[in-house]
Amino acid sequence: MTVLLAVAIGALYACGIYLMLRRSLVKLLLGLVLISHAANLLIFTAGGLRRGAAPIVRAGEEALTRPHADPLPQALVLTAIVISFGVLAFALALFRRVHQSIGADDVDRMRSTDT
Amino acid sequence: MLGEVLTGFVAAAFAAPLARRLPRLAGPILALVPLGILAALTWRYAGSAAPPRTSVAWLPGLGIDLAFRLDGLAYLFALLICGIGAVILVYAGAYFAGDRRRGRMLATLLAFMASMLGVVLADHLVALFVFWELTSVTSYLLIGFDHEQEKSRKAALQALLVTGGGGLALLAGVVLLAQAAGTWDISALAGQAQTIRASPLQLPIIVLVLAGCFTKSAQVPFHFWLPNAMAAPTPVSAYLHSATMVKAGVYLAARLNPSLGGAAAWEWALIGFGALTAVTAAAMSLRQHELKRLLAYSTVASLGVLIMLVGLAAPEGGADAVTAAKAVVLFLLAHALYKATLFLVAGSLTRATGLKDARLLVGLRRAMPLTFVAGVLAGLSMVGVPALLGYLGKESAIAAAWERHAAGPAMLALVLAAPPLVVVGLRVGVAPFLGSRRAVVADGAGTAHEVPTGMWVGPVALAVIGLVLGLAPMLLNRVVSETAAAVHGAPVAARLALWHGFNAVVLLDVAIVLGGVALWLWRSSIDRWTRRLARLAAFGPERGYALALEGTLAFGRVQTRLLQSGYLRRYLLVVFLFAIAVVGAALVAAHRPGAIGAALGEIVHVHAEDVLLVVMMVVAAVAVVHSRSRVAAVIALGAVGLAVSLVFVLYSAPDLALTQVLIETLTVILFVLAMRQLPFFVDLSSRRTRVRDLVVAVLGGGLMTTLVLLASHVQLGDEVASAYFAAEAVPQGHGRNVVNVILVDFRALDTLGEITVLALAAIGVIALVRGRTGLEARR
Amino acid sequence: MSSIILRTGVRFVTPLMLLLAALLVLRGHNEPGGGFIGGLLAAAGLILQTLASGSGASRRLIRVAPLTLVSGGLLLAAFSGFLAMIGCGAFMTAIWVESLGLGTPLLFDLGVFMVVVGTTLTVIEGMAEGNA
Amino acid sequence: MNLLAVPILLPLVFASVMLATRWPRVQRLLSVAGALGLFLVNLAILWQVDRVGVATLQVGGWPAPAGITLVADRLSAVMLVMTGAMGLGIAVYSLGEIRRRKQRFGYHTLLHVLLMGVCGAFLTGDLFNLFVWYEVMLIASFVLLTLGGRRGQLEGAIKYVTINLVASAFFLAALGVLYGMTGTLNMADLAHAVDRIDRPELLTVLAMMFLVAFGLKAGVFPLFFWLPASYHTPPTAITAIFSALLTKVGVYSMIRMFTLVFVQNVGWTHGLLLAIAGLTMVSGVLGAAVQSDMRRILSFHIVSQIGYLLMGLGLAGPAVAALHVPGRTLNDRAAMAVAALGLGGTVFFMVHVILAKTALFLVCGVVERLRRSASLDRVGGLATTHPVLAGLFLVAALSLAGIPPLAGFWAKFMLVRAGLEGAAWVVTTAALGTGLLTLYSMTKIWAEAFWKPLPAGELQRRDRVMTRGTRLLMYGPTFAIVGAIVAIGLWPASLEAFATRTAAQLVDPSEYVAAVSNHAIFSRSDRERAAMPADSGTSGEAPR
Repeated sequence: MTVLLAVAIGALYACGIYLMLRRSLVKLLLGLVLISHAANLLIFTAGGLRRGAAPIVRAGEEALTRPHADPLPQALVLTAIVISFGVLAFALALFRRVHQSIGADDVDRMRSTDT
Repeated sequence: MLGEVLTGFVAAAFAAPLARRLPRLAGPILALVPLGILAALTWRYAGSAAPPRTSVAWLPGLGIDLAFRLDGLAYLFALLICGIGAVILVYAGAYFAGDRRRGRMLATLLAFMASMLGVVLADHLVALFVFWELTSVTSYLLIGFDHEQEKSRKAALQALLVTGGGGLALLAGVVLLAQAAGTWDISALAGQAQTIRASPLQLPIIVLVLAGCFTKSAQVPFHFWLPNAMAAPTPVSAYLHSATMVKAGVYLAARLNPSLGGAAAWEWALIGFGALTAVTAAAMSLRQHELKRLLAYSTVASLGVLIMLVGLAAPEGGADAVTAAKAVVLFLLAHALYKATLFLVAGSLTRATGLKDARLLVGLRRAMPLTFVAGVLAGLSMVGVPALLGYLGKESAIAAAWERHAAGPAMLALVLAAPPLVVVGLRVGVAPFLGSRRAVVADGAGTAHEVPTGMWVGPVALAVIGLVLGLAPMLLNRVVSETAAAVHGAPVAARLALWHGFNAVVLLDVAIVLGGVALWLWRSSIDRWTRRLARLAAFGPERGYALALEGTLAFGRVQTRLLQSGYLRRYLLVVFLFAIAVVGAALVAAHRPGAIGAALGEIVHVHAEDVLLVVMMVVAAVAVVHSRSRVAAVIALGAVGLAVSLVFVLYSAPDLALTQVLIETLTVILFVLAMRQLPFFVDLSSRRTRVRDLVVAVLGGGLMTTLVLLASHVQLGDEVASAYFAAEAVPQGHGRNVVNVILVDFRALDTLGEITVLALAAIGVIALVRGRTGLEARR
Repeated sequence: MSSIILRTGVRFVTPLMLLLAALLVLRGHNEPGGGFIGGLLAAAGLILQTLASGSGASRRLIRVAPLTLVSGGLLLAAFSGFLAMIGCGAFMTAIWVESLGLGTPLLFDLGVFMVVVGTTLTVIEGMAEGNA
Repeated sequence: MNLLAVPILLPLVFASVMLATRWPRVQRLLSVAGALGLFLVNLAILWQVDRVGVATLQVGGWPAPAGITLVADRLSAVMLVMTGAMGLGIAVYSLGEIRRRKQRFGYHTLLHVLLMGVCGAFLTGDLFNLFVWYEVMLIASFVLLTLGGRRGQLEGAIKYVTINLVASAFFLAALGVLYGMTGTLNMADLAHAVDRIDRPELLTVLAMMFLVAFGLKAGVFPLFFWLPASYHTPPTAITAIFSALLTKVGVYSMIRMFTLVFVQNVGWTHGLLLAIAGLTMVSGVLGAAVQSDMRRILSFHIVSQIGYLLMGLGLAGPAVAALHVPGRTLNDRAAMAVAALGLGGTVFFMVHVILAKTALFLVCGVVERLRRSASLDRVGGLATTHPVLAGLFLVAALSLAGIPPLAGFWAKFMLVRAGLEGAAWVVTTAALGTGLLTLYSMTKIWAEAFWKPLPAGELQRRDRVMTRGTRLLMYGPTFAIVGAIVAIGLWPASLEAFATRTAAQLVDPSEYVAAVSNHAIFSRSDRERAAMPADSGTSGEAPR
């Protein structure tokens, strides 16, 4: 599965990068979401994959029985997912606001603040 | 001696309030400061046989002290700085009568004086550099004093950039010098001359140090800033450009002559640039008619002569070097005295008549008798009439060049440069006062009368000192021998006399004066002749300065337009390309044959549902890219998220899966809410752009895949942390869901930060939404 | 959107979801769940209510402004970490009352729950409001 | 008492209370009080760290590397103090500058959360926790940037947000792979773990990913686009605090990772750092030289100054690589001296540039307040009308240009000396040349805004009147910062000594690692005990 997931991660990155290079604000955001999916999967994969061994101690036991999935990457990914949700919500509000003030879904028209 | 230097800065702080309270007396009162400092220094100097030295630790960690040492060379310069400084302060006080900027002028002059004093007294390379830069900054403020004029601002900037650029070279130079010599103390450098010479850094040091000296002392090709700096008020020009700041370069060259002087590069750079400067500037002075510009070019020429003389005073040279060392001192002293006087006289003339053009000023001896006295004495001193100090200066310079080589470049340069300087002396110091008043063309001169006391007393005093020292040069014996010794790096005995007997030098001297007179008599035809040369100025170094500045700015503009284009996707493209380049290069370097193959070999252990999931994920991702309808794209995005959460389900992460599903739902809702009114996507980019972006995207994705594949096989295999979690979640965390225990206990700090992010996102959304409604309400 | 079917459906679904959310938070320390998941679920339920009955409906249901929920949750989470410092423990050291099976991490989780609910509601309501 | 959690907790509590408060007056009071408290606590931490040694706190009492470690070595501590000081200054200043309406929109809450994120980033010894603080900082800065919502702000924010999110994604991916390879996120633990990796070349790949992630945050060449595009758009107080802190966190993280973890292949990594440093200086200052708006000039200068900070880090490469091998002392005294000077110079420069930059932005804010514009075409004559302001500007500007005897000179002196002793001719030349161009663009502002008479078209527009209170609020912090610049310039010895001590701690991270290991289960015996579920919790070894 690692191999497959590695390919999937690469594909997600590629799609994300391609979308981010478009001129549309919406595509930019979609690209960002794809890239954050890719990053989450990357952490998950890099932490080691294991089937049917959720890191939940069985009732009455004192510790996880081996083998078990590494709980730490899961916690990290969970945190990362929630953070990117918060950031995404803000970004969406911002992008919509910009869209309303510019009237077009085109990043190329937002150049007034550079030199 | 720190006290003496600091006094000037402290006095500067009080200058402005003083000028407000006692406007008339501020100049004379503040003039007491340099005189007091001078008295204190003289007391120290006269009181000890060996040069007194004081040192205060400043930055002990880097070996930097505020060390000062008062030897002959330092004392001579201190004498000029304080003595002429006092005169200038009195003069400036009167010059700015009724001007509310008087306080600022006096304060800046005092700060400049103190900085200059610091330069010549410092016995630590860094301390010297600190004061050196301070002179640049204070002179920037002084040159740009009339800052409402664009000309002044430009001249100030030019001076600052040229001397500042040299200053940076000097900084590198002194650091390398200290590194090569193993000491920061200037007085200890001479003892390390051999070590320095053996160092591979010697040539860079010489180049860098001389870059500092030459820019500061306005040597060709850096000379142009000095004439332009004449935009400053007269007291400033008189002080900065005759006696002090421009001499700082000469001072430093002289100071380091014993330690760097043995090298041929040093010697020939000094002689060559000095000679070139002297001749060029002297020739250019012939073209000038404005009083201050005449003086400016002659100053540049004299600085050239001084630099050349330092070059002749090689530390291991013979008698000719000794003569040159003495000539440095005498010429320096004489030049400072007569040039400062002439500048002040020029300022008085302009103040009295409103005229700047030397051709229009005639017959003022009755109207301005005291200025006349000062002018004539100083002018004739510059011409080199015996019994004035200027004669001794010029005579000794000729002697030094003659002794070195009767037909050498130094001699040649002197012979060529001296006659035009005679002309300048006559035109500024003598000509305006002679002739009949009937010849006065302009009205201003008709009603001219003597300037106020404060403006004549100083010039007269300086001119008289020149006369006294010219008549009784033996007064200078001690200071000349000690100063020359410092320049030469070996003891020098000076026995000065009014008349050294009739010899070839005297003959040359006479010839030079006659040549000067001839130049003056035929000035109209020479003027016509040199006009043609003036066209060459278009190709001069000032043009180079302008080109360098404009070129840099043009390059900056192009670079900025290229980089900071405003197109976000270009920024992202550069970011991705840079990342791909550096990460890719490292990955290629890390590549081992077979590694990827081995990683790929694992593909046999794959479940069918895995394949299905991954295919779903990739197809959905491609659909997001490909879709023309926004809603479809968002739904496809949701499908990607769903596939991801299924991966979490399959691979033992129930919490993650739940979170992902919920978040994905909310994300889709958010997208739908945000994009309700938006139309379909349009293809905005050309085909070429899309292909290019596709290549970048595939490269980026491929890189990440490779990285994951390679990294998945490099594992230390002892996850201490995760083992700890597995073991301690129940006993100490009181929870069986290890992931949740990590989130709320083991690593609760992460979660704390995370909910802070959420809270701020909420605030941000509200601010954006409400802010808009507020805006619309106002409309 | 505010069809009768949806409104009636939501009347049953939302309380169910809130109940489930509460369960997930309470059991989250031992079974899958926890403040995040519970919070998201609760928020989803409340949003359904909003979609069905217009904005303000969920406000009436929970009776506090979402932003107050957010700042309250933050303070609660910070407070649960701060408790240990009173007893000279390190910041965020858990304190457990073993007999009840309660401890500051649960308080922390409750804070997380509040922030998540508050934020999600604020964001969604804000976006909906911006469209109106 | 262990204060390390306070710089995180205190702003959080103040922020949430301010969020819940309805009365603006109370918010303003709380904002200044909170910033003052933070500053004092951070000072106390610095005092303790410098006297006693590296301080650590295991959050929740869990041993490292399981729990999150907060560590303060001298570098962290000095960054904390600068954060506290600038936070306090800006909190006061913004009472005068920021419009009341924005203050109601949570401005003070956001400011404090920003400070919290920055403090957290400086304190944490855990890589993922660092990521979280980055996000906290980031979202706070997003909202601050868009507060008020003028079109320019929004356009700038699009670029700022997008590129920074890309940086976060890089960071996340890099730390994910690093965790996969080493099984730890604790930086001190990583310092050991990386030595045991059997394929160190892969670490260089990761180092490059971190370089991109942190480089984006720090605004280095060629990743700095978001900065000049957005920094000049929000109110000046916000730009000032951004310029003081945000990019510096990126630099701080680079220093941390490239002295502690990524020191296997310094020829590559630190060589690249040096090249980037030179290019960053030059391209930043060239950008600044051609601008004609005060705030744009200053924004480009932020980029340029980042180059100097990286220069010291790059120069220290050989020494940190040699000392990384445990138990070995460095024989190469020259490399050691270069590293001490370089990293010491970086620390000194950090303090200097934060002060100088903030002061310049604060002056710029006053100018904008007076003339409603920071464009050099529309201002002028301030030297005559506002000599005090002119003086404040001049000192800060000259310090930035490295003119002695101001703070900036000593910083530059140390770096240039390190460069020359390390025979890094190219980057040293770039550093010196950049100094000259910095001087040029500073005198440009000076000549245009202060010396030049007011443009004819602007004559009829009168200066806006500042009330006495506003003047006090805006000038007060500016005076204090400029005073610090002068004081450091005249008495540089103690800061230099501190910077050198800091450098020593960075070059040889054993003290840092040891301090964390005190509360850790790094060693094999501890690790085995941790793996055994039965008795490890009750043994006295772990700190709980």
